Amino acid sequence: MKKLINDVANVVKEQLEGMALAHPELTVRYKPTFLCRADAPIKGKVALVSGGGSGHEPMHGGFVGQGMLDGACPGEVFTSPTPDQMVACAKAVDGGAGVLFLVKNYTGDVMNFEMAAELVAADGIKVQNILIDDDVAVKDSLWTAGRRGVGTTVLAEKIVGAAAEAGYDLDRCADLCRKVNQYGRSFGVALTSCTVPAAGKPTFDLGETEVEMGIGIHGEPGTHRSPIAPVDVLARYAAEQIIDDPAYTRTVREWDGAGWADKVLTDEPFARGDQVIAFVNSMGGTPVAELYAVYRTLAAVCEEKGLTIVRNLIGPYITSLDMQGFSITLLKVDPEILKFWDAPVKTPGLVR
Amino acid sequence: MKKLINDVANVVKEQLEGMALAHPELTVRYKPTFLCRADAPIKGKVALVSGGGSGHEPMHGGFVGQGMLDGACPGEVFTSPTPDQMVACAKAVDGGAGVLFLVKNYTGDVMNFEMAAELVAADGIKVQNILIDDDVAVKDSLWTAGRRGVGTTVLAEKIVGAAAEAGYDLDRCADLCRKVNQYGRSFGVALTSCTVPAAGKPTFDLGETEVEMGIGIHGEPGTHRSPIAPVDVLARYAAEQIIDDPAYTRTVREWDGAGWADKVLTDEPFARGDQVIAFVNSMGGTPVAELYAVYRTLAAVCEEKGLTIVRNLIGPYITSLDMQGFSITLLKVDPEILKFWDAPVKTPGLVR
Amino acid sequence: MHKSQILDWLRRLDQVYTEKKDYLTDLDAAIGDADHGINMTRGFAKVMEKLPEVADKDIATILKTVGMTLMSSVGGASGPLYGTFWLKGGLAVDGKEALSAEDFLRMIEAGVDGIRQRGRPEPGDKTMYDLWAPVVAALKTRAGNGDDVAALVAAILPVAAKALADTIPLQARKGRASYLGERSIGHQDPGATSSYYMLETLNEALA
Amino acid sequence: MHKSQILDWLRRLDQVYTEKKDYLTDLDAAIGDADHGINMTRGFAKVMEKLPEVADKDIATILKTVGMTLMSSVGGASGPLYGTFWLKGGLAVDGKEALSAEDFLRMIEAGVDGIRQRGRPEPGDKTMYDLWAPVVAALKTRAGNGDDVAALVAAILPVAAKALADTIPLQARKGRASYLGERSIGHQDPGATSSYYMLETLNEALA
Ligand SMILES: Nc1ncnc2c1ncn2[C@@H]1O[C@H](COP(=O)(O)OP(=O)(O)O)[C@@H](O)[C@H]1O
Ligand SMILES: Nc1ncnc2c1ncn2[C@@H]1O[C@H](COP(=O)(O)OP(=O)(O)O)[C@@H](O)[C@H]1O
Ligand SMILES: [Mg+2]
Ligand SMILES: [Mg+2]
Ligand SMILES: [Mg+2]
Ligand SMILES: [Mg+2]
Repeated sequence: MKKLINDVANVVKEQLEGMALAHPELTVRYKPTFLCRADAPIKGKVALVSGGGSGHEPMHGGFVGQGMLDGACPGEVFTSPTPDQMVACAKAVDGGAGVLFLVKNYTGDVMNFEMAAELVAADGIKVQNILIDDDVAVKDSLWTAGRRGVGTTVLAEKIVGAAAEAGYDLDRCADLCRKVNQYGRSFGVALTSCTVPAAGKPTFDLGETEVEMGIGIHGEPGTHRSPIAPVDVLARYAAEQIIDDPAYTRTVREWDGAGWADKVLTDEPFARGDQVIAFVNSMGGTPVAELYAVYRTLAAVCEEKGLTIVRNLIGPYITSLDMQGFSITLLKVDPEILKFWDAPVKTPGLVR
Repeated sequence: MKKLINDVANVVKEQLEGMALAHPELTVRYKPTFLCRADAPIKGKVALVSGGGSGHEPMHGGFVGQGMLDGACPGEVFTSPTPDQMVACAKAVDGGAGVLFLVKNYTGDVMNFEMAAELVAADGIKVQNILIDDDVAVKDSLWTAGRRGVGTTVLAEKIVGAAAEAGYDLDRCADLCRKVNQYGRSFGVALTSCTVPAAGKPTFDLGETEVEMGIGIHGEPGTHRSPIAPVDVLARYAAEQIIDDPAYTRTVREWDGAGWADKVLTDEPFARGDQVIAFVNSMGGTPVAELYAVYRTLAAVCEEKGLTIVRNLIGPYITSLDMQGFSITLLKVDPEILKFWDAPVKTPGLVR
Repeated sequence: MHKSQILDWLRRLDQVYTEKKDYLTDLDAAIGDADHGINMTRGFAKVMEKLPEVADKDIATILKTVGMTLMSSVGGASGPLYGTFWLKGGLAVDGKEALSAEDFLRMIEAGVDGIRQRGRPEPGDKTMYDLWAPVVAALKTRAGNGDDVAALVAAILPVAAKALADTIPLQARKGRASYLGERSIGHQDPGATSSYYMLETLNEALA
Repeated sequence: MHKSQILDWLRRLDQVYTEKKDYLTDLDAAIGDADHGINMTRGFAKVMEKLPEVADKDIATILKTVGMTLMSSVGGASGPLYGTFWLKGGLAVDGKEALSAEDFLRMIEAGVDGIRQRGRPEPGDKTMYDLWAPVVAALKTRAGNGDDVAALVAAILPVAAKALADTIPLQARKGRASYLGERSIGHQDPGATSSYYMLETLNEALA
């Protein structure tokens, strides 16, 4: 394993120290660990908080700033953070209008954020949790823990962050976030495994001529392996998995102010005529030039399928350490989503 | 070799097609190949044009846009573009105030841009060429083709681009660009080789426990190999190579309006009390999180040496295909440089 | 069951997780993300740090401290699940300095109920709940018999061992392992295994 | 030297570069960036495409077209150097349909002068100039002898061969190879090699 690290035990902490040094507009706290806007709390504004295992940078810490997240809770590499981090972060950023937890659908993240929501609510802070579960590689919500939260997370943080900045209250932020999640779908392809620092060796072995299809963001195996193919083939496969994905129904648990309420949500499939944001993401080790080849194919497939790409985002935004590969996210937009997508944002990882 | 490409013969072209699709604010032309702002030429504004081999994305094409480059000429991977590209690009972007060629100091780039300057001047367009030669790994300008142009290129494109936007005339743009080059120094470290698509295999073999110190941006061997070491050691070495670098004198050739004039330039070393922009760059395959560990060490070394980091840039901006590794650039600033660094910029690769 | 036995139990548990760290991690590597042993040892190392501060408090305080500590140091799925287990268990025996068989049953039932509420496992989902559900059922059956806690635990240990083995043929439907679909069949669940150690070490502490 | 021989020369040169593509690239891999063979074949493939358009024009136009084509298709260091060589060579023999020995000398001298102006090589820098400088000197010495171009070229070919071999022990001070410092010693310069093929194929075309 070759990485720009010192002791594997301190990887996350030292990277956060670097962030704190580089970005005085952020505050980084340890014990418990979280990041927040240095100008938090912002009175009267809904505070948006996310978090999850580290190793996906710039997500989430790099998205803290004006027009996006108020705070982020980084766990160890690929390990969910703990409720005490989330509670401390929520308290630091709540400006009286409540806190929205934006949670990727992994069992660990979900349960830790649920505990945090209960504790934050018990402290008299308004709180809401919204799940992101957009990975179409997972077909089934009855036999699995449901779709994983992947690329749509980045788009949701941007869009809901802008809405909060524009004065949306907690309920409207939650509704918008839920809608963005329901409008977004993703699919990922790995060319190489990542290497978790603590493990010191690649998570899985992938032959020189193989790719792993339908991956998540933790180096977990995907749905299947394929022989390496031209980017046209790989990008088309990913795009079609997303665009041809049928309606998806599952039950989510949301905090309703007093307790947990189950909601049955159905994501409708894409339809001809839809306008979309196209997000082509690097898994970390793939350089941006190659992403443009993916985008080229994606644009052609969208055109065939009658989808109009109205905005795009291309680069490494939700990564899996040093993994080579890409993911595609398509997000259907309406005027509300588009307005907030276009709003200004100033964070280390995304600026507009 | 695993890459998101189709036929190796079309790599650059297809990536450019992707860029054209993704960024309607850019115009991409083929035969000869160049990119320019869709709103070019801008009447009365000095036009900034750069170019070089492909494989360093987002540089240069990704830096075309408001407040940075007016045009860029991409060559084949790691191969200088040709004068006809530069001439066509210069003609497309000249708004009457002349064209500044920003050229990285590689023999091929230098000579091709020199020919282009002669041809552009012969067409009655005012033209200037300024070299970037900032790589302190090259010690000697008498026994070599001189220092290579690396990280300072990105900073110069940003700063001079802002000055041109602000109305600087061609001479002032050229003077500012020369100053930025003389104030900037860089050093690079590779953890892995890159793989040139046409070659299909890594350019050099680096053992599992070795790193290559003092690399350029074309996968060329560096000054020496070291055993892999903690990031503190690697980043400190790079930082000290830069900060302790003595005065550097060489002769450059600049177009003086009628012909070529030799200029002897001496870059003064950094001094205690200097204010600097610190740029930590990924070579392409190193994820941004690891760069923050580099920055952490760099900040400590700068503090020891009495340099104050007033701004920073952290990410993959001047890459070497999929190479893992980093480079550090320090640029001494004065109020003029800082003002233009802080100015707005809207390009695919850099936004502020 | 005296407070000193609870403290002994926790120390033994810390030791066992340290000894079985690689084993638990290997089980998790097969169907999860290869961190369960790391998670459990990190959590119990913290518990051992905190224990001196509360060792002279009542049992409920000790158990709740274990829960809070696990919750804030383990992360992942097992952190909130075990955190809730010890926290709810502690809340069920408020103010006690010793536990009767009935207290013990109430504590375990409350803890397992916490796991159920938090993780929403169904029987057969291949989780730690597949260990605890039969154990609670067996405890309930025997609790009225007049056994003390030691006898009770010794009696249900074989039930737990069987339940643990029974996770092997299951297909996971919760947690990370669920994404493997049929490939999760044939592996013993890591969380059920770390839960089994809780009963095994308790049996030793009470012996 | 007739125009048809010039066209023959260029065709042979295209063939040789294709045959020697890997060899030139290997030479460049040792001390450069492994593309010299690729660059030269790309350039001459374009020259072959363009040639029919100008084949019936005068020699100067043909030579200038070769120069312009190389300049816009080769890139790298050798593109502008060879581009200039053919361009300046063409300009030196404006309007000619055939070349005398004097014309030929003037053409080569002007071309090499172009290389010198463009690349600023010094003798001993380990570049293509280290091939051309002794060749020009030898040509000048013999040019007054009354030899025709064929005899002239045949006579200086051994000079070129020696100059080529003489690049091996040099340490590069220009171009990419210069960054290797002493490690550039012991390798034949790729650009000097592709230049040698120009004289070798010319000799064949005139034979
Ligand atoms: N929804 C759930 N309900 C109950 N137990 C669960 C659930 N999800 C996972 N588990 C348990 O958690 C264990 C994995 O714990 P651990 O590896 O520490 O966390 P993670 O899966 O987040 O890496 C599984 O073996 C299983 O027993
Ligand atoms: N300054 C220079 N003057 C003359 N010839 C040069 C100079 N720099 C390089 N060369 C020649 O160019 C050759 C390399 O050409 P090529 O590989 O095509 O270009 P690049 O070095 O840009 O990849 C060298 O072998 C050398 O003969
Ligand atoms: Mg885990
Ligand atoms: Mg080259
Ligand atoms: Mg696990
Ligand atoms: Mg070369």
